[in-house]
Amino acid sequence: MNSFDQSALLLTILVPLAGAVLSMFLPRNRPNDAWYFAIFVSAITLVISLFLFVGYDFAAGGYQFVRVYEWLDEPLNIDLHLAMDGIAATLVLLNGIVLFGAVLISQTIKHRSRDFFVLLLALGSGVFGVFVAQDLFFLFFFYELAVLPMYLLIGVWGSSTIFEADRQRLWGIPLPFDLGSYNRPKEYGAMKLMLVLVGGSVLIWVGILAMYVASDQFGSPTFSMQILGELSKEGAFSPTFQNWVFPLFMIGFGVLAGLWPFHTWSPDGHVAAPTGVSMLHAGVLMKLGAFGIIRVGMVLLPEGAEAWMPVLIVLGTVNVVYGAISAMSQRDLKYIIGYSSVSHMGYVIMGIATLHPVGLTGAVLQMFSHGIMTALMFAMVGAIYERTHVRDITILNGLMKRMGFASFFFAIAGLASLGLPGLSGFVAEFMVFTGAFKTYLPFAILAVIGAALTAIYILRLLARTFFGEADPRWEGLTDASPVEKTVGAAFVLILLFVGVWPAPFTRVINVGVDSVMSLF
Amino acid sequence: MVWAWLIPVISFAVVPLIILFGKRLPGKGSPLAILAILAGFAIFWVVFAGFLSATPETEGCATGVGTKALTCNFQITWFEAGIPGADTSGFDRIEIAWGITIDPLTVSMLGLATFVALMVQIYSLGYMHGDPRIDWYYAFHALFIASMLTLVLADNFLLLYVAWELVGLCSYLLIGFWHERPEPREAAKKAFIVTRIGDVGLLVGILLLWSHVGSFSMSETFAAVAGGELSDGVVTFSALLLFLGAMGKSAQFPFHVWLPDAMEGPTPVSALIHAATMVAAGVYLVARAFPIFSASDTAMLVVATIGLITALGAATIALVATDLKRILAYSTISHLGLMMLSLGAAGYTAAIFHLLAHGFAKALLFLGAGSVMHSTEELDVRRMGGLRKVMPVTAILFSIGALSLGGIPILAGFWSKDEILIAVNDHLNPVFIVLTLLTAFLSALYMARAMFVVFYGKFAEHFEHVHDAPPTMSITMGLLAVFAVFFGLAALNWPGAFDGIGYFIIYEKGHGLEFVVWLAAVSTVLAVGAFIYGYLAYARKSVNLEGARRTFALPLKIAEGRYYVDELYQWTIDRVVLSLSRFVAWFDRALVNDVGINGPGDITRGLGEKLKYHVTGYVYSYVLVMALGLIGLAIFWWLVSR
Amino acid sequence: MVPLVAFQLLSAALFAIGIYGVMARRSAVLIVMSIELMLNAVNINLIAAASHLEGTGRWANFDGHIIAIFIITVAAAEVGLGMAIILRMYRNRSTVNVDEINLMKW
Amino acid sequence: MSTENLTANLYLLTPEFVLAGFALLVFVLDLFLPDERKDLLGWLSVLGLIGIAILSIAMLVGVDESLYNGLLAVDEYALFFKVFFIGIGVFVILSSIDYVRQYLNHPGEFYGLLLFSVLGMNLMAMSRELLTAYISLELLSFSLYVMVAYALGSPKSNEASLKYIIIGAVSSAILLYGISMVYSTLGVTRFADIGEELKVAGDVSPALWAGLALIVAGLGFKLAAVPFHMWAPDVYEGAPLPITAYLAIASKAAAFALVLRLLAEAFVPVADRWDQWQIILVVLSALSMLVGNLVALAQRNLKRLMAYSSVGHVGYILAGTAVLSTDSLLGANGVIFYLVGYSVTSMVVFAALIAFFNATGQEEIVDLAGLADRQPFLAMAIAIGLFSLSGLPIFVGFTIKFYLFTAVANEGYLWLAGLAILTSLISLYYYLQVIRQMYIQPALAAPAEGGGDSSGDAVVDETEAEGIPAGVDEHTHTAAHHEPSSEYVPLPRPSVALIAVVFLGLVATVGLGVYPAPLLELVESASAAVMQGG
Repeated sequence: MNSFDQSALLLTILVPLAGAVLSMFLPRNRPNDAWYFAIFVSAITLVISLFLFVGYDFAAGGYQFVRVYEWLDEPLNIDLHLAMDGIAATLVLLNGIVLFGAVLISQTIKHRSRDFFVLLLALGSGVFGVFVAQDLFFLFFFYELAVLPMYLLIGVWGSSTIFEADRQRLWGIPLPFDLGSYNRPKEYGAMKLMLVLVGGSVLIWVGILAMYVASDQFGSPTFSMQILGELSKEGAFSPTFQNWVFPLFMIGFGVLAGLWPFHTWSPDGHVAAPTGVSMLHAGVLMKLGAFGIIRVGMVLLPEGAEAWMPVLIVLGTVNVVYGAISAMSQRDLKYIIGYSSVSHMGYVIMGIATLHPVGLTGAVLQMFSHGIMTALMFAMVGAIYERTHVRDITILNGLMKRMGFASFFFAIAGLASLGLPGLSGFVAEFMVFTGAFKTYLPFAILAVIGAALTAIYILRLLARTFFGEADPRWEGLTDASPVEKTVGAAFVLILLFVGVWPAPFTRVINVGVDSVMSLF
Repeated sequence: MVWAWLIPVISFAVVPLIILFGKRLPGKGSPLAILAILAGFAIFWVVFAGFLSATPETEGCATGVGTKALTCNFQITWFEAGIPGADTSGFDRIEIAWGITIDPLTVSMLGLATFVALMVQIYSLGYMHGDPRIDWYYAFHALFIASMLTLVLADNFLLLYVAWELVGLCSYLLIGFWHERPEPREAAKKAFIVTRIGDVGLLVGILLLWSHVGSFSMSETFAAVAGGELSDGVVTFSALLLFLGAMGKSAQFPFHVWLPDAMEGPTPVSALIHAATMVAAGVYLVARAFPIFSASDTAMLVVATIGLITALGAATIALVATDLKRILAYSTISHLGLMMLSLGAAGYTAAIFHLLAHGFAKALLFLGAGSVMHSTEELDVRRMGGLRKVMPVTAILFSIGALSLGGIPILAGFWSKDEILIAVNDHLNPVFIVLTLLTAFLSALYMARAMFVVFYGKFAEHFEHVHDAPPTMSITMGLLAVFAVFFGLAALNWPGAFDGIGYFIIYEKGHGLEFVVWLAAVSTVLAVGAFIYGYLAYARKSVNLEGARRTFALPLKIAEGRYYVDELYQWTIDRVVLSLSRFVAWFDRALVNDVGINGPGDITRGLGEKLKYHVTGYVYSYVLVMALGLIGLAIFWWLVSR
Repeated sequence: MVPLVAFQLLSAALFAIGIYGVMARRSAVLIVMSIELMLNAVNINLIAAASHLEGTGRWANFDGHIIAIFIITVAAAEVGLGMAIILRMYRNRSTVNVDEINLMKW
Repeated sequence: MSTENLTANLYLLTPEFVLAGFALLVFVLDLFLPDERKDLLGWLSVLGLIGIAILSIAMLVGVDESLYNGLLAVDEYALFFKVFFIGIGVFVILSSIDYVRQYLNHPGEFYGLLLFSVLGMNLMAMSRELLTAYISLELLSFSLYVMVAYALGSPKSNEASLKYIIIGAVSSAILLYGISMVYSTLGVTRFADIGEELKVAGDVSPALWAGLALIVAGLGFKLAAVPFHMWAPDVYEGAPLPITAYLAIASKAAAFALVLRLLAEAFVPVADRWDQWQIILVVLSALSMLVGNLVALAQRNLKRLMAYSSVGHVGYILAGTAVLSTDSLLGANGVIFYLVGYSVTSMVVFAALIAFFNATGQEEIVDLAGLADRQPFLAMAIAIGLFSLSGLPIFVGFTIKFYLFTAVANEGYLWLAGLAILTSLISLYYYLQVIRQMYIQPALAAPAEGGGDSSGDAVVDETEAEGIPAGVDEHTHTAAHHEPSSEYVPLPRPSVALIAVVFLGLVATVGLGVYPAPLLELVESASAAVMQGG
């Protein structure tokens, strides 16, 4: 345990944060400097997160790289207590990868690029913090920090969508509503995302306070999750208490995980957001929610979790099927991906709700796999959009001819998302199904059907957009830039790696899941 | 024998090579793929020999569950999930293995797949000559055959499912290979989605079995089933669910719709994937999971019935279809139906036997059709005729395939079909045997039709310029033809060398070639009769069909309309699925979002707008409010202090 | 002697009248005068209380008187300041009617 | 009532005496300085205040005494607030120098009055007796009345001061009436004595609770707590911008300093009654949170917005005062910590707004459009300040809210904490609207004069963007953003003083947000002094 080991977790948080602060002093009008610097910073974080993931001793298990920094003593008792278990290790790695990819992809940001990277790095730092914080105060602190930059990131660098679909007919009868038309200015997307997510954190905050107050009856009140965990092991928290506090965490974090019916921020937000931000947000940020449910909800309030899981599994299944079905009739590339994220986060939620070791492992692996997959999709859509300024799949077509690489990478990501064996998506979803089969059979079957629905809209998307004869208006298109190729290739390799040899991940996740499941 | 895993792995290995460097390799990497499969074919013989010499004492081998046949398993752990070190039977941990199993079924499938694949890939050299994306073509081919071989080698259901999906993907990619044209694009999508629906059943079935057995390993599952650890309900359900997957892949009614459209792909693909190997995977699955199926009479009956319906229906459509490849496609469906029927009738050996025989013959037929298309660029049989003049080799080889499949004695098809008839006759009620015989007759008839219309009768003049197939194509067809002719002899007992397929591919106990004279006679009569009638009707045109057409106008129309199954599907998708999804999308935006999420926000803002008017700007109103507040405060204070 | 409550009632009434005046009057000047009324109500209350406290004779507790004196001073200052501002208002807007003084509202 | 201790430790008041004298000095100097040199007065007062702060720290650390037979306290608590108020004074003067030069006459009196008001606030923090409290409160108020009216030409300023003084006078009358009631029933006016009397008093006579209610109402005006808040928006809007800042930050803090001591010494010790009376403060706080934040949603004018939002913040702090208790310092800490954090953050926002106003003379929200391009530093400062006010990390706004709400919840008012958190969510919306103007809306080519409701409505309408060909999105439409060269007029760089204020404020905002421990130690010593000592 050398000094670096000890401070590695702190570094994951500090390096991006320091990077953000330093970038503020870069010259304003030289976009590339900001970009290079951001690459430099995110590369360091990537290395650290890799080190952490590899350095995590899955044989020993439990919390590792523990470090406690005094922050506030009596009467509040808050320490900056950092530690990482198997689950966190995986997600830390995910964040490292996606952050790096997002920064690379953001080469195209030229306007106020310095501010952009400041916010992006701050976001990354917040995400790291949530994964490794062992104190409710700091968990929440970083959680909010991760949400904070989104408004500006989307509002300033995002893009609005105005989409008039012709009136739909059902059985030949014109319907009273436009089924497909929507009008989503970026301000709306940003504002909704911000308010809904912070709204979720209102519940979380109340829940945290409730925990604090409840722990008051047993010695000094505390925010330390370790102590609270001990207390709940000793049965300090009455079932009634758990039953009303757990939903606060379940919904509060669930909102960020895209839990139905609080998911609508996610498609609109992701569509409005610039590429890099969509990658980070769909790729990593949504995982914070699921992670929070596990780390705070399940670990601190096991009985409440057991009482509420039936509800959660229902919602998760709704996510899966509902998301897939609504994705089917979308015409905007990003909306399809946005809804598919909703659908895929459904698997994560289901896996959590199974309270089954295999299902939970699947949920965590799905977080990782979906993170990479959806980030790749957004990256490629961004590449296409940069060139065509169109995202309507009824207008796009035959891109395979003009943008072979982009199309190829996107196709791989799409196949991963429809759960094709050999790619990461399958292994994860399969584990979720396995867990669900043992616990909630009917919902498991629905979820499997949902996976089949995914195939429908993904194939529709591929067929419409990439295959076919290229429209002359795409004559002049250039293929993905070197940077985009690098990111795409790297992510595709990760997808393949996890799909073909998931053991390095599962063995790490398993120990984390083990310690969580030992409470049930 | 352990080295069997090399067979797929080699082909897997060449895929990335071809994708990455194909453009720079000679022949755009096609030799690479062919060499890979050639190596696979070579290793197959090693494995075959090893297996024949293996005994239950051989390392890794044992007598299979519910069968006397030898089964050899070799595996290494792939990944595990759940509580580390927990007992898998406690369902808290799953352990998935890269595992191969080698038994007669596997061996025969290996042989068929490697051989036909080899033939087809060589054939493609000529057929796909000059295609700009030939490197991708061969990459997909290599990927397909690798997955197919994994599928037959897999020793646990999950690995099987993995391969199962991958072959589906390759079929998708190869059907849509010419994606510039809309039809292949749609056909590919259709194929993937329809099979995917079946796969849902398969996956659910697999997981259902796991949730009762606690393992994905086939041998353990079979052992559990044989040991009666599972309730009959579970067994039946899981069998049916597995069969759902099989129906999807093997294009059984009502999932057969994708196969005819799949003919939009390059013809060699149709030969390899949609005739010989992949579509047989469904049959293979049922055979592989036979311990489960045979444990449930309901399941068996369902399999048989579906098989019969498919066989009969497809045969009738094939009889009226006008597109050469579609005729073959429907005949494929029909024969797959026969195999299912035979399995349902406990005709395990017969089914596999027919699978192999049909594989060779149908591959041959498709390649023949391919060479016809290649030279004539024509598919509509009504515009063909007498082609034997210009392409004699193809004509002969095609005819051999047709006759063999039509069940003309001593050709391969005859023996296998006979076995099936016996099985049906023994295990199912008379209705089945009657209808089976009818199917047999029909299949002979449409084969005769295809063969005579295309190659015999009056020569269609506009094909003057047409010339015969290039050597790469004709040689491969020739080799296949040899099998189409002589493979049937494998049924016979050759003392010393090989005591008959009946003792090789066995379930429960082996038995030599049975020969029920009257059945053989009937089937022979039917087949020969069909061909004679076909000759008269289609080649000599001496029999006028108009009368028949008029009398059977309606059934004819229905058959030509392919029983309107496609229309039904189309309607469902357009009117039900898409409408539903549009509605959900609207619901999401208009209600969940604009009301559920925006609503509270708007209300709050509106509240603010209303509330702000309480600051009137008149100073006395401020004082008034202060005074009221003061009074309220005093009263409230008084209330709480008492 | 007169009971304390009488004084208290008187001052209460005076205070009420004052506050009513503040609300009812429209002229800023009169409003300021009503405020003076309120302050005087306070003074009465204080003096009365001071003289009645602890029932030990007339000058029992000086605090009330002191407070009253302070209040008178402060009130004077307040009026001065208020008048100055009203004057300025009259210069600017040539009105001291609070009905017309609502540039800023909501 | 022995006489020697009336003058014994009089020296402890040196800082106050010095301050008073210094203020007078400024008045006098004003007479001799030529108009163009008046800035010197500002700098002089800054130096003086700093000197006085140092002096009082040097003199009074660790002192815990009571002057004039318990009328004034000289303890850690008073010291803390003294330094705090002087600090605010310094910052306000620094940020108002340019403003004064540009928009106001008679700078001399301006600074002098400001110094007097600081003195008044210091005394409020020290006073332990109703009359003393009242006098020091009036000392503050009078200076404020004048300063609000300072923009002689502006009818708005004039109207504001008129309203302010009328409401102020009425409420001070109310306060005095309350004092007289308490005095007439209990016969005492010292906080501690009131506490003692309340302890022994059997049942509470109507006169007494009426009196207490009156006192609360009188102070409620100073706090601008609902329903005594209605003057605030008008006065904030009309007053000169630096004075608005001063009102929002200083006078509120001073009022709370007084209220805190009053509660701590008179009410909290009366355990059983305090449990009942808490609920009154709770109700006031809940009302303030709701009304303040809700009405702020509908504002178009920056000053009014800040006014309503400050009403909301008063609600939060009141919640903190409601949960004061003898056995835990959490509540008191929370209140003081919140006051400091809130003041620091608002200082940033107001200083930046002053800089913006100096450059443009605009104060509507829409006028901020495109500030991020026109003057990035100010935009960033305002954005950070508003994020902090809405309670997001890593800024102090989050830390103080978390601390305070924890205190509230810990005293058993979880629902109140919940309401507070919910209302902060509401506040986020209108803060974001401002940020949206600065960062997202394109800068107006020609700065629109005034803005007003019409352009205000425009803000709302823009949320429905105009039609664009199907599928093709607004990218080209927003391209205007993406070439920052054209359109906007860059603003002149603010003066050093302002930049210094903003920068220091930002450092404090972030620093306290990330590492508040040192400050909290001081806060604890202060709250300990007031809750347990005395």
